[in-house]
Amino acid sequence: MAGGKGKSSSGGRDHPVRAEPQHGSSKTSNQEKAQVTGNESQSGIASTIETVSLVLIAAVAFAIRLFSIVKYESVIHEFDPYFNYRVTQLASEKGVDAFWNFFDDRTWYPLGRVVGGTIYPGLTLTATWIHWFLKAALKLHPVEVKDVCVMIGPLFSSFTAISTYLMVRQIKGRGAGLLAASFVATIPSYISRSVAGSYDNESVAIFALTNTFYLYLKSIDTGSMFWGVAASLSYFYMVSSWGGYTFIINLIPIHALALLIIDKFNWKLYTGYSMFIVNGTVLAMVLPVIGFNAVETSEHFSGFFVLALMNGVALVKYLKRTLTREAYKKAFRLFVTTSVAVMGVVSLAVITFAMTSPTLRWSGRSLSLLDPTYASKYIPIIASVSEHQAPSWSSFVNDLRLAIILMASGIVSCFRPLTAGSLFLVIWGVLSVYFSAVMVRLMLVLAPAACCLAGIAMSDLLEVLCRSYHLAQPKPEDAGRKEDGQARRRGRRRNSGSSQQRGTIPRPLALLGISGAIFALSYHLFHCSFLGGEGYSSPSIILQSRTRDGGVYIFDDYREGYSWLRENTDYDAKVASWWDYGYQTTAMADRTVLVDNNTWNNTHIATVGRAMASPEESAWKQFRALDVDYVFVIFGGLVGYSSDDINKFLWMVRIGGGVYGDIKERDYIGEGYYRIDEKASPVMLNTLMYKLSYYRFAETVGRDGQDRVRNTKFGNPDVKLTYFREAFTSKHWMIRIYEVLEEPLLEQAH
Amino acid sequence: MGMGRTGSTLARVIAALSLAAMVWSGAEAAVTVTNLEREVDLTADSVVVASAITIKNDKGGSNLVDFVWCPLELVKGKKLIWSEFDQQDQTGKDATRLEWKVEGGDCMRVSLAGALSPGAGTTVEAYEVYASELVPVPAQIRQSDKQMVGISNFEVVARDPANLVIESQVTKFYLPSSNVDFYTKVKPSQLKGKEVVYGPYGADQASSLVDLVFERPEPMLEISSVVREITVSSWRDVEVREHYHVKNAGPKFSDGFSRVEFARNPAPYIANQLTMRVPRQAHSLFLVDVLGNITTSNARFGQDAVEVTATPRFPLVPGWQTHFTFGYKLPKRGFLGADPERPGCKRLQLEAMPAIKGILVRNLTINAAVPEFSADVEGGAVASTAFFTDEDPFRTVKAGTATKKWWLDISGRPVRTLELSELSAEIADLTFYVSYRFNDIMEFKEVSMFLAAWLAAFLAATLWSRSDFTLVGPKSKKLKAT
Amino acid sequence: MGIMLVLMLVLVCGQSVIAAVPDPTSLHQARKTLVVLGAGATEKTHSGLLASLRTRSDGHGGTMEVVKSKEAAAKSFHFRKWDRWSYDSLVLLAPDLTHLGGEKLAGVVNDFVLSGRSVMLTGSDEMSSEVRDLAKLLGVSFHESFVDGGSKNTRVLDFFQNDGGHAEQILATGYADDAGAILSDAAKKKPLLWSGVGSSLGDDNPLAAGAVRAHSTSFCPTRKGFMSKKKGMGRFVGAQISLVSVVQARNNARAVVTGSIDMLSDASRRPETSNAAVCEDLTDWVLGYKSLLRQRDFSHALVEGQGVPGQTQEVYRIKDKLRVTTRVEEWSAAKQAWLPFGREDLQVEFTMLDPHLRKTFSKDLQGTYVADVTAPDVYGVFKFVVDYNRVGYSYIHFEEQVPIRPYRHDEYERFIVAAYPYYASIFSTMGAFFLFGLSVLYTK
Amino acid sequence: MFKDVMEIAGVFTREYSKTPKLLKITDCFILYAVTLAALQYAYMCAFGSFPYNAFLGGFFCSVGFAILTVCFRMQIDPSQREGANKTGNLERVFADYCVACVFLFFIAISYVG
Repeated sequence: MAGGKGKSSSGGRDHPVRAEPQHGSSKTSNQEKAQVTGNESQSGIASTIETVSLVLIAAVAFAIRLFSIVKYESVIHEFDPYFNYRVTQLASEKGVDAFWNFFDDRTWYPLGRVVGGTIYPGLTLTATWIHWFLKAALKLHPVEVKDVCVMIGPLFSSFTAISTYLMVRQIKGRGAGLLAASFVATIPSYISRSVAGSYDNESVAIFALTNTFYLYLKSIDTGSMFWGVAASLSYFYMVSSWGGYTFIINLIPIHALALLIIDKFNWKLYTGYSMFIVNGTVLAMVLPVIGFNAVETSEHFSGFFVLALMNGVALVKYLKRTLTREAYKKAFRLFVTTSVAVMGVVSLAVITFAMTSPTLRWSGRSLSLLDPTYASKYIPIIASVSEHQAPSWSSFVNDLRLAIILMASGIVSCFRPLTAGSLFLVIWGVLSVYFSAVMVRLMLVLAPAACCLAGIAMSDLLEVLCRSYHLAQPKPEDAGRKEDGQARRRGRRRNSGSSQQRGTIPRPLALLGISGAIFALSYHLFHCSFLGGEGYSSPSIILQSRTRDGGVYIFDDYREGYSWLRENTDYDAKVASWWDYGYQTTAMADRTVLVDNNTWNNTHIATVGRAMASPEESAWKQFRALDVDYVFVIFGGLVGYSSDDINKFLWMVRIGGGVYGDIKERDYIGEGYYRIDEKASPVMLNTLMYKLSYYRFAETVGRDGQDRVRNTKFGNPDVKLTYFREAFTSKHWMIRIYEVLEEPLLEQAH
Repeated sequence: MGMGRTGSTLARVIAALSLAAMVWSGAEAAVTVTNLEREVDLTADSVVVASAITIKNDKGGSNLVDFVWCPLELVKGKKLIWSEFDQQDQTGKDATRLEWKVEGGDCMRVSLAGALSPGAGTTVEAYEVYASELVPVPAQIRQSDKQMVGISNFEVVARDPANLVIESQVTKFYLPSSNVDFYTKVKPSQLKGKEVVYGPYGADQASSLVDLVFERPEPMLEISSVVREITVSSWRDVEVREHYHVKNAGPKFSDGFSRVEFARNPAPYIANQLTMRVPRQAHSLFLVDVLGNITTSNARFGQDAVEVTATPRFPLVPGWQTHFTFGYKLPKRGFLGADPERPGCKRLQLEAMPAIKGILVRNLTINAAVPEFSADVEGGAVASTAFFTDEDPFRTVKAGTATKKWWLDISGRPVRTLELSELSAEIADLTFYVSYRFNDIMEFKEVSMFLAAWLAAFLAATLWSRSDFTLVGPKSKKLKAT
Repeated sequence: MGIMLVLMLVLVCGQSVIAAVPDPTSLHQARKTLVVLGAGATEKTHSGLLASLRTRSDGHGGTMEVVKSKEAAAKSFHFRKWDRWSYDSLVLLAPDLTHLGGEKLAGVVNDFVLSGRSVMLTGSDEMSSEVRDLAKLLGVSFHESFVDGGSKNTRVLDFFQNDGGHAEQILATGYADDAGAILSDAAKKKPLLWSGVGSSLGDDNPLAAGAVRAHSTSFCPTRKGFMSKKKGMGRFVGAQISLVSVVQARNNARAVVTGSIDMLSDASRRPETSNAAVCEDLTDWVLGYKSLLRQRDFSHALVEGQGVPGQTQEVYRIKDKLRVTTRVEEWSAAKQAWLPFGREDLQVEFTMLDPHLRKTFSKDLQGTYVADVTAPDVYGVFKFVVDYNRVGYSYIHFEEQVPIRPYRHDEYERFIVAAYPYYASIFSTMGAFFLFGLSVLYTK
Repeated sequence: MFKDVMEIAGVFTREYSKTPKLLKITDCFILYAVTLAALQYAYMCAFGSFPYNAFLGGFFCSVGFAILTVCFRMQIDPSQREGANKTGNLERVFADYCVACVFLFFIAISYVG
């Protein structure tokens, strides 16, 4: 197995190295493309170069995400993917039908979870089918589900590159397309979600996103119903793979609305849009996880609203054509009054309907998008997730790099000329900037937009440069240009012409500019591959630290603890921990958990939070009531692993306190702020969480030793446990498992 | 116990047989054991009893060619998993491996190397291995305690009901440590150092069972099951994967496992390392479990073998267990060759025991898969005695066939399986063979498959490129028709 | 029965220390009884009790040893080695005993009980502090007098319900009504002649119960000036005083604790008292000759619902009808066999977090308990819980986890009449489509 | 007011009579689908929305068909082809239309169950 792994990974190692120069070459070919699109419609040679460079870009997109395998091993990375992995295994063993009816009785004990109805099936089914294909068709029997899951990310990011290319080509011609594709292939913020082993919904969703946009734009460009159907199908895939589909279903109506407003309505737009909305909605409703939400929650209303509006406009236009002028005037007045009335009624109905639910029928997450302070006010669970926080500016620069810089100019160049497609890009860019500013997770939606805009900007730049370079030659450059009706072409011709008149920069400067652009691109690439290698490809379950002599030291405690649970506890044992580790425990340790990362039941999570925040005896009672056999905590105090349970503890208190009155946040605050040292509040020092974390800790670091995360002494050095027994503690104390003791056989008299 | 020794003695055994046959006479000669010295080794996982039996062909005029030995009568209620007999020749320099066969449930008829003339005597060394009988005493300890184990009901005054008179006998117990908590006293018996000696006892001594309880520093590891998957590929190397289930059968900790305690004084009976030895040609070794690579392992490539020392994910505390898979590849040459017995057949011969040495194996399963489409496959254990064959008296030996799908297999490749139980480290090493007939043309299966795949892809591509205007084609025709 | 055969074998070749008797999974395997005689108890004074003990243990195929407290205390006396015990049940008629087999009494007997073995502990007004501690460990605290000086032990007094005017010779009639699990009705007919140190049980102790409690006129002198009105002295008065306490640990090990060794003596075995009967019952109970239950063959199967009726499934669907059956048997020492349990008050609960339904079993002719339940309309991981907890009987607590799943996606009802218009509309639309298609194709 | 309506109607009918036959047929079908949708909505309001998925299926099926047909109509309407008509001939359009419709019916039925 690992023999195979070794091979593939070593392949992975030299691949990027080998790929980069080629990538550079693909860059140069990109410039040729830029000017080719400028100068003549495609010739055979150009198209071959184009395909080759596209393939290379896809290869790079694949290769640049393999660092994690090279440096660590082919293993699933974060928390959530472990659930996807587990479900995929089930689907590939028991079949898709079993998957739809999967009632998971090993999580959310004792409630259980109906997985089939609450999961976005796109990712897992994709992986299942790929695996099945590899086995059945290609006869690669030893390939395991895990390997497929690990490779999904890179595979789909190369697809994303291709679909991005297609989309941007649709809008702004080939050069822009290739550049955009190369940007998207290497943009760090996307790499971070799609490295090999990050088997997460986003990794396929982004492909679905770009693909949907491509097909939609194509359909409103050609006005063909066929493409409309295709677009809605790809939207269906998006819906089935990520909750972020709401972005699409809102972005597209907004775009359509904008087009209506600037009076760019035509039958193509009508066809494409209505096809998309109708088919898309019906398809979305087919999914159990969406179901009636597709017509009931406010996220989806905008689509119908715009659809109605568009029909109105169509009708008006039709009347205008058929009726005589004065009749039309009257009719128009009439129509407007009635339609205004109707609209008023309808919107009133909708609003009342929306009012029926406290959140105006917005789901919590999207509400927290519209009102950034919402989550922290009302839903501590959502707020507690790190990726729902607002990002720092540095992360913008870090994750988007060149793209964010070029984005602005990209928007500008989208306005000359303003086609449906370019308008779409602009809206997408602006909206996603806002969203990503609210929620770091949505940086992912911004990334492709930024790439497309950056690609356009870069291609325009290069185009200008190359043209001015070519102008020096006597040969008139717009020889081969033929008439073609497409608005895009016309627009391009106009602006190229204008740029030609607008006097061109002297040749040396042009050369300088070109070389500068090349340098910028290659630097960008270098930076991205560096980030991809260093920053984003370290799994969260295997931690690494550099030793003084430059070697790597591996902390494998998570797997140590999980495998201990798996081997040495009863198969039906119930394991309690904070919800972050739920998926991993069910997948890696194969034990029943109380709560997991699918935070659908606030109360149950609060129960665990409360138990963790209670004194030992009452915690014992609570856990006994829930049939808990083992409790484990993550403790970083020995090796300075900062994302441990003590640091998450305040969230447990908040969430627990949100449901149970007996937990009050202020009791856990010592002298003004949250602390665990001598000044910590007695309640804090008495909680189960504290005791389990620091039990016998003093014996290793000494009574006045330091907690290496908090960098303080710890409040209560000698912790005694009477109702819990230390069952296992991993090598670096990162995972500490305790046994919940039985009731005593005899009750003593006192 | 060397393999060489086994081989060298085969000829002698045959000679002995023929001789025995020659001098065979109907009348059974009476035998007396003038002296019996038994040395019981309790240091290992399994109980090894090495006894020097000095027999004398006393009364009776006929020669003595064989005698009946009943180890299971002498050692009550223990499970015999291996036994062999050697006879010192007069010079006492080198020994002859004696032939024996099972007689009655638990006795063996041992035929001597040479016939004993009346009155003459000789010494036969019996070497018996019994499945582990050590039990932790007490069953639960604290982590700071020592690990005490005991053996119970051992007969120190051997009386063979069958046909032997034992005139004098001594039984020595070798213990792993000098810390002996308890031993049943049967005069004369004494404890000196790591040794408990019972006897010498005369013929009139009453039979008596003894218990011993003593400290055992080493972990009581056992491989409760190991499945060895050997895959012979027609192109690549021989691939071996061993799926282990190892557990520590020692006394459980009543107070749980404390990392502090373990760091302070790691008790020697907590197994924190496993060593594996594979042939020196082995390459691309790996060690994984369900959760992925077990990172903490390193290999030393020695002259005669590759030695891998692996640290399990967690220290194997008494009562804990772990599953993992160890795999490596071997080049074909040296292991796979032409079958000497069956012309035109290839024969793979490998060591049957798994890579982890020195630990009792409760169940061993070997699945040897040979390339797809290879015909009349045979396989089994290469055994010099009754052991490991179908008539193995002391263990179940199951041989079977199966099929397995591997890289680029269409129908699956034939597999020979062999299941053995109770294999101790003290057993002379044992080899496994599989032999099959393979048509070399089949070597090009993979290539042709690749070609086929390529063709298919090509066709698909062309079809796709055509399929664009098949969309309208028929309809437009229909329109034309109308 | 198999267990018992094994046991017999072990007893035959029993001189091995290591292969000693395993901890009894149930008291009916308890075979080897040790009786320790000490201060105030000799073969003479307690011959009646000893005789009855011996006849019973012989009759039930056990063995019984009687030793003096002195030799029992000695280190040479082999009571336990490592975790191997040489006896299964222990009758301590030695209030002065401080050590057993060289170990401190309280500690060793506590372990003895924790290993699932039973003990009968008798105190008296000259009992040792070890006996007190042991009683405490078992959950029974003997009264202590706070009389300045003098011994801590002080006898329970009753000036009304006593024998011949001796206030210390109590005639107690406060038998607990435990449905005969411990005390037979015959024993309850007559008063119990009792004199010794009273004891009290913690209110929050679910394991201990008073088999015989003192009369309301009884009290324990705690200070000069007998009765104290001080709060908290209540447990020294009247029915709060437990004369004979029975304790059953959660592993069903049993213990009888009484402060009166005279109660067991021949002297108090008079026709007008029920001491003989009470002692018989108590020893029967503590030695596991009576009220010993075991539960087995728990099974659940589908009656009607998704799947094959009568079949046991891993997972059931909501609103399935299920049948739960189990057997509960009582050990008959006389027949040396497990016989069906007689009582009808056994219940099964279907629990997720808290019981969703509770059903009383009904018995069929073979003595099998049967209950039909309907799975609730809630999915989740449920548990069947059988919990039987009556004074004197061994506890029965059994749980089995049974997930209840929701409907599968194809199990919802389809083709609802109310929806026919919609279906009709769809098909008519399709028809319209075809018509339209034709018309398009043929209008040229 | 009412007069205006009448007048508009008159003008409309006059103008409309010019439109080719095919378009008229198309309009009939559009009307049919729309009324069907309206009827279903009324039914839902009247008899409660118990088999909600069935309602949605039927409703969207009709609406979708209507809108598809409108699209189709727009594409084949000669008066609406501003400039050169790119998207092929009637056959191509009709093929697209068929694909879309079949697709729509398929998902609608699968959704209804």
